[in-house]
Amino acid sequence: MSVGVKEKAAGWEPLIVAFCCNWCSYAGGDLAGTSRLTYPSNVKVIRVPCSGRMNPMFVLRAFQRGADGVIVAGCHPGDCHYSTGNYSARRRLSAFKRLVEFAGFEPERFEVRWISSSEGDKFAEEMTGITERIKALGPNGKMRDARWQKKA
Amino acid sequence: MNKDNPLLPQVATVLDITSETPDIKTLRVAGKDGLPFEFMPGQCAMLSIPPIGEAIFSITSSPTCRECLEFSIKEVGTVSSALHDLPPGAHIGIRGPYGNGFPVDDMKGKDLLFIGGGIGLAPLRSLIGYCFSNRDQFGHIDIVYGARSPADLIRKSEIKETWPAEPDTSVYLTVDAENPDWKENVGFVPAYVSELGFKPENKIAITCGPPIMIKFVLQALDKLGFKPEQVITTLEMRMKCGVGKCGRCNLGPVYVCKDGPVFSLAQLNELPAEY
Amino acid sequence: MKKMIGLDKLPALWEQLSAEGPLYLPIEERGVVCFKPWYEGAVVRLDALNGVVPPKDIFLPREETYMRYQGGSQTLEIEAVSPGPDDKATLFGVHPCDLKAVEMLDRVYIDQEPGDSLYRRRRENATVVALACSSPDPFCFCNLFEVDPADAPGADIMAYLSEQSLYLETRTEKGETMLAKAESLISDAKDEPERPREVKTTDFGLYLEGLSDNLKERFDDPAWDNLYKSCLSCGVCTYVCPTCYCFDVEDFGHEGAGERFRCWDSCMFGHFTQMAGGHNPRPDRKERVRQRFLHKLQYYPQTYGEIACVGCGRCLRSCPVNLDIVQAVKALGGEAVEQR
Amino acid sequence: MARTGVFVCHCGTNIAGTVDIDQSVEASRGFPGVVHAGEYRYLCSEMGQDLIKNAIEEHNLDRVVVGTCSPRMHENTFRKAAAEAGLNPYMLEVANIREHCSWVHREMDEATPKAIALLRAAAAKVALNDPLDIPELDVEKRALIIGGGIAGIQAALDIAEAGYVVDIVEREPSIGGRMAQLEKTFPTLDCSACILTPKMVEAAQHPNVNLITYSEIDEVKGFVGQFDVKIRQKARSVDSVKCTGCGICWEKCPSKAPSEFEMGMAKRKAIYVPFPQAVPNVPVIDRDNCLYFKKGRCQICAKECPPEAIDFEQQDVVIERRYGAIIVATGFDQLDPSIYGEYGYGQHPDILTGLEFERLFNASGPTGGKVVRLSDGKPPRNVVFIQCIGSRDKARGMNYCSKICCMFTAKQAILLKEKVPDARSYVFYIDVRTAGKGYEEFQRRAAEEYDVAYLRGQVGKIFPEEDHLVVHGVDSLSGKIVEIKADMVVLAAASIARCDAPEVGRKVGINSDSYHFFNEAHPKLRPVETHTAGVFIAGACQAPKDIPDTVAQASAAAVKAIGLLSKEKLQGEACTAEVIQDECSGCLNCIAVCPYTAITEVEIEERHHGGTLKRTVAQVNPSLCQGCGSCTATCRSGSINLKGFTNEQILAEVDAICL
Amino acid sequence: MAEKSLKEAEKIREIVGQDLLGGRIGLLLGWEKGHYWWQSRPLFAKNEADLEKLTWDSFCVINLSRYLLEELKEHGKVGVLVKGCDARAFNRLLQDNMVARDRVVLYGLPCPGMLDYGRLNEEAGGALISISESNGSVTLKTGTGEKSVERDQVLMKKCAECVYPDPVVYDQLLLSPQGKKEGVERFKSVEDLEELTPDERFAYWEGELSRCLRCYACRQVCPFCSCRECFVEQDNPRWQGRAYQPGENFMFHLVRAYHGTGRCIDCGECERACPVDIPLQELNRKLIKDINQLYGDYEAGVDAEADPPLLTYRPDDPAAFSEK
Repeated sequence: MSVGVKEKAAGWEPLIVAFCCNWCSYAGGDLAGTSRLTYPSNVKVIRVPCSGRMNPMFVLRAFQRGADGVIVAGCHPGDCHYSTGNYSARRRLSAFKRLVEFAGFEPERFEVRWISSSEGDKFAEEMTGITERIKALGPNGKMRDARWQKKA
Repeated sequence: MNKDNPLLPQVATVLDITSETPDIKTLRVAGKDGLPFEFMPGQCAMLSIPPIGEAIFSITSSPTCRECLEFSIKEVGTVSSALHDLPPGAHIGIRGPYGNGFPVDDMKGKDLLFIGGGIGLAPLRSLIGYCFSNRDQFGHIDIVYGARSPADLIRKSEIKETWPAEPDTSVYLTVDAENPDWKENVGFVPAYVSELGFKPENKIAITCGPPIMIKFVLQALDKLGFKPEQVITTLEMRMKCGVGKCGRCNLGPVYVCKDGPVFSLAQLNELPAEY
Repeated sequence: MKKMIGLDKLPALWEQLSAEGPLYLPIEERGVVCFKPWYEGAVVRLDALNGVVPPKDIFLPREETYMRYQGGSQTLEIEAVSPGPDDKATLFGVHPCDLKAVEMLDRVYIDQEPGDSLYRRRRENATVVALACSSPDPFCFCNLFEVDPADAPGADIMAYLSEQSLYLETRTEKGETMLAKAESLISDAKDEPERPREVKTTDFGLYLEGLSDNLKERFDDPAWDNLYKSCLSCGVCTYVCPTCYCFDVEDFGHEGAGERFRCWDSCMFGHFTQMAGGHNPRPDRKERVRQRFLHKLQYYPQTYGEIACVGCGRCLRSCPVNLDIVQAVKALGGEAVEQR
Repeated sequence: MARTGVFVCHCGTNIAGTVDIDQSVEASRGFPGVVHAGEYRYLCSEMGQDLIKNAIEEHNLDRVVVGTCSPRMHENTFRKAAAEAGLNPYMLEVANIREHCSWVHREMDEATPKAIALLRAAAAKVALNDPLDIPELDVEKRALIIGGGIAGIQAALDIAEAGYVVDIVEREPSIGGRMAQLEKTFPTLDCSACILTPKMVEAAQHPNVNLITYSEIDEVKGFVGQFDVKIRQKARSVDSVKCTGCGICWEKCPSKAPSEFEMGMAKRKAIYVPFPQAVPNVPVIDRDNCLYFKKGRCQICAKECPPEAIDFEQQDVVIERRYGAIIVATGFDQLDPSIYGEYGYGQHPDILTGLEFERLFNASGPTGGKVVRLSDGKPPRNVVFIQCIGSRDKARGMNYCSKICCMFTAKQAILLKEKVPDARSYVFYIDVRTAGKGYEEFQRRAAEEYDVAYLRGQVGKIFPEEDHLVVHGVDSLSGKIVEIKADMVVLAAASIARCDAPEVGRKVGINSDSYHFFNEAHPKLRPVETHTAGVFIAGACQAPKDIPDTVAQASAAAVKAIGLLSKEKLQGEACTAEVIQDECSGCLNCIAVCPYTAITEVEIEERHHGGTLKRTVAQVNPSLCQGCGSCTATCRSGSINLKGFTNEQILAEVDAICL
Repeated sequence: MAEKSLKEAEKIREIVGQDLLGGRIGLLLGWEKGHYWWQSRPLFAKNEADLEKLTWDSFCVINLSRYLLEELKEHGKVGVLVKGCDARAFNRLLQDNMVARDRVVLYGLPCPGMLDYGRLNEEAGGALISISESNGSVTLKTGTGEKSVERDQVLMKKCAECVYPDPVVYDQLLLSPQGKKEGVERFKSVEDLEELTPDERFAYWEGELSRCLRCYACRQVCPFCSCRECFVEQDNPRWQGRAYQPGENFMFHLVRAYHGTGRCIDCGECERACPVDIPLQELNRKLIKDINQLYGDYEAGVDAEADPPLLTYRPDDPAAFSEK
């Protein structure tokens, strides 16, 4: 049974994968850094050019490989560097988020946020927020492939 | 072959890798103690790089070469290109030998005509090497080998220097198109075979190469009077298990990995032409 | 020696048998009956006809890891994984057609060199309880393949179901051993078990004599041009077929560690024969449909002397477009009227 | 197998303070494909770059990972260094272990494992990197300016002076735009025509400027340096070459229609020039109102035209031309205040908008420059100005300030006093905003010297009573209800985006804010650029602004365009999308989501059962593609991939991060 | 068999026969009987003899439009019999640029809904020999007698939940329309699942998907799955592993469903084709329901001109996540 991997007691730390668009959210993350704001190191960022680049399969792959939470961050609607990429992303990821929730993922497991390059504070807040929510939720066993992190 | 589970590879080491052509490299592979296993010319082995996967390759070296196996591999898919990229000393998985190999006993005392094209020389070379090592068991040896261009010929020093120097051996090289650096024949392999006009008497022709070449070589040999029993070729199909079970290389009642890959034209004529 | 057990005691029997190892039973989940390891509260359907999926996966699992590796390209280590002698499974309630199909797989996986140790171990370790079949459905045509729905010669125990009891007839030592473990639940059969007699299935008007030989001439028969048309290229027929046994090999993992497994594959998929360089000897549905049917009707018989079909009817029930082996045989001259 | 080198930067203590460098280097040595790992205090320094370059040579590296600050900081620096060592610059990935790691985490045992994970992901990605080429693009040395108002004219003259040919496309028959409608300009009270007309003439006469009036943009394709534009030149029905602008035709024309230029307050003829100083001084026939076009008879203009310039058969002409740069200067509209019922606009002739009122001062305006009531022709004694009609109105979703109203109201109040000395002006305002050189002084003068009463408050209702208008308002400072008997009411209607701005934006490929004003690329640092390379914006199409700001922005846009046109070649985007045609099924969904129309369909031939079949697949124009990757996410089969951010690379990063 | 459907079949044969034999179409896609009366299979009719086999009854459930993908490679012009769902499937293929409208002749067959042999059997309660139909009811003949049931009770699930029984696109309508069905509660089971807790829902899906054989019948039968190479089969990148792990099961099924966002025509063929009865329609319908709710009503396949919701946007679109 893959549900309910209970590692929580043994000093479990969640793994959060954050896909950030290069122009806004990744830069927002940079600003969080330059402003020396802190957020949990559980969050690890993968840079994508645009939230419109996000193929939902990347999210599912992260869950398969052991991510406890996934967040996609992009420019605010209207501010997309590529003008409409995040509009497409909003529809795609909304449909996809509902779908993964329907499949049994808790809504907290997969999130999308708009974070601009000037919102370093928001970046830090959101990353802290998702980490805390995932910590409260516990480890994700859903879709997790037990074979990935198994040492031979 | 692993006695208990024939699917299980052993670890082998890639001794070195040499570039033959822009897309063909030769890997020399050794097990813990020299040869990973005994084999006959024409047999194949499964090479694997976890987690990329496995693929089957014909053994290029002669069984008389005792220190390692050689594989001349053309880059066509994920496994072959990963093999190309390996550094010397890399570990890979190897299992085998698979397949029937060439009917060496039936060839004894006969003249042999090898007809190869491009990477198709790989399995032939194993047998050619075997014949040279047991030279007295075979008659005259003719080798016709061709490729698209001089750069696409593999084993350049052997085909140009070593083999022609062997006793009672003729080597004929050809390339598809004129090339300023090329002094030998220009033309397709089948046409060259016809032109050279080999006599079928007491001769066995062994051919391997791209499907289109084989098709015309078979026609050429037929015209020259070779009977289907005198013509031997090897088939290439997708294979996963190597032991006649997984189903990919099933051709009529045979499994190419186990019952082939070497077939006489007579045998081939009995099989569905789905290769 | 014939034994019997009251149907009310079956749950207790399941519990006991499953203590020894996985006990595969026809279990219904959400309306679908499949062989599954018994668990507390499982709905066991001995009365059901063949489940959707044949029990071949007990010996040739859908997915089976046989190797683990670790270390990168500089330090590769390989370790074999295989079922141990303690992996003793019990297959309970398999119908004669399915058991005959398993025997057909035995020839490929055990008899034919080199044998497959993974399969062989599972098979040798397993105890098979066959269950007589009394009410075939319109798609059952096992009679045509000399299957007696009421008797499975290869079983360790042959079982018959009556209204109140399950009769058990041990055939092998393995069968004896198994029953011995459940002695307290089982009693000697006082009366002769009501062995179903003369269970007749349809034959769809097929006549198979000489078919395999005749097919040698029909590789290029125009009948193939019509037959394949409706095929969707899905793998239903192969996966529900008890005599299909193709598999794929794949690695999972990363450079540091991982495993290699084999899993079911289907000759109906375009990728099945696709070579790395792009060439595909069976590129279209026509070649693949032909391959599958000829394998059943010509190639397998050429090697093993018998058509690789047991008339279980699964492909007739499950094919989404109703393209099945009966239709193929009819199209290829296997119809009784044509031959007699 | 990749031969990757990993280099970890200390960045002084910026990274080394929280990330254990030695441990990171050691861990990197174990990553797949890594054959060398090193570290340095400041990798971005010359010494640091040399270290990388030397290692590339010494260890025969074919790809590089740099663990350092954000790639947005120094990715280019390191790419250049890699290129100098003979690598393709794209065979390098940056692991952001400063901004995304050492600076946001405090503890070393927290930051170090994360740094290692980020390095591992970068190594996994770089192993799949392919060398990429930066495409070089030609630049057409010609600029297009959309809109012939003061912004367009200024930008055109600047570009023309720099030596490049520039076309102005103007929708109206004449250039001049809004500024031509103005009487005087604040805060200097120069005559608007006196300063604009010379510019218009200069534009018309400049050898590098082409005026394409009475024309609109049909289509813009292409990309920076090579925009292919279709311009629809509407049929003027007058041969511009033959016409001398003598004016006989519009004198004789029997048919009249409301003048757009006069805001409908006066009539013009069916053949007309919008205003006397029009450039070009060539009339157009308004075919909707021309008797010949309506009824098939008349043709008086043609009969009277000395040079026989009238051409009833003239058709719209589509000019196709290539441009290197585009400046959008389409200006603004004035809100129609009739949407606010309480002000009674449209119900009474003496309730006017600011722009309408402006025309009353103009000698060629509807009243010949006399400020009189349109209802009875009497000069107004009491005039009430109401500010912020549609501006700063959160309730109606118009949050912004129109910026110019406070000033033009003060100007008009002053002008009124000069024309009608006994007039009294009342201004209802929310705030008076006079930021600008000389603006505050100007407004003060209005209040103090021209007897303008400023009432802070709002007007609730305006209704006619006898021969005047009663204005009901609240003075919010005193809290008293104010009632003014007004002879005229002037509404400072908001400046709004042109109604067709969204359409123009779509055609040109630039986006707008929620009010349809075009978006600049960065509100502070790139105020005249847009997100579409090679397209610039100037003037009130970006946001309401006054003339000096408009002219300044126009010159700025011109400089950007000149900078672009002065380049021999442009560097394109290397990370572009690419179709795997073998796999592409030709559903063309990618075309629908591409923001740059970079994808087109193409027919290919394919072997099928010995014959050939034609089928459609997608194709990316790498010059147009900007590399957003939206197409890749819409392609279900992954048949379109984004170089530099391929599916394989992103999956490899995910896998590596999750180890 | 009902006399009505025999008459209808006769009429269909006559009309399509004129086109086929007159050379207007090179091939007609229709249905013929299978081994038993409750089975039909696709018919690829090229000549008069083939046409003789053409059938139209309450068991012509198989969606034929997908066969166009292959058949148009062989024939210049192909005729297809289309029920409501087949016609929507055709529109789907048209929108995906998979078929040329001018090379297909669509013969519209307003569909009364197809009958489910399993349900018929259940209702019969014994060995079902034959059925007859009249006026919305079905008479079941068994060895022991006869029984009448409402037609609605024995419809295929996908037909009972069908909203558009009439073809939405056709060249010729061969029968009289049934009319759009109102009040079909096709989202009921989705809503029921939405009521569960995430863990319950996951357990539900894990159980259902554990039966998946990866036979890909759902994909192969689906009019929205027209990729030349499905992500499942790709080696580079390997999106999907071949293993029967729960995660891999979810990967396939969630992505399959997601790829149908705004594209699934709700024909239910996937679920019908599934040999192990995985309720795939619930996944598809969840997306239909949510897309409609978020981005306005859209019924894929009904109007080939309407923009599929994932291929367009509005700046003021709502989101299923916080946009603050």
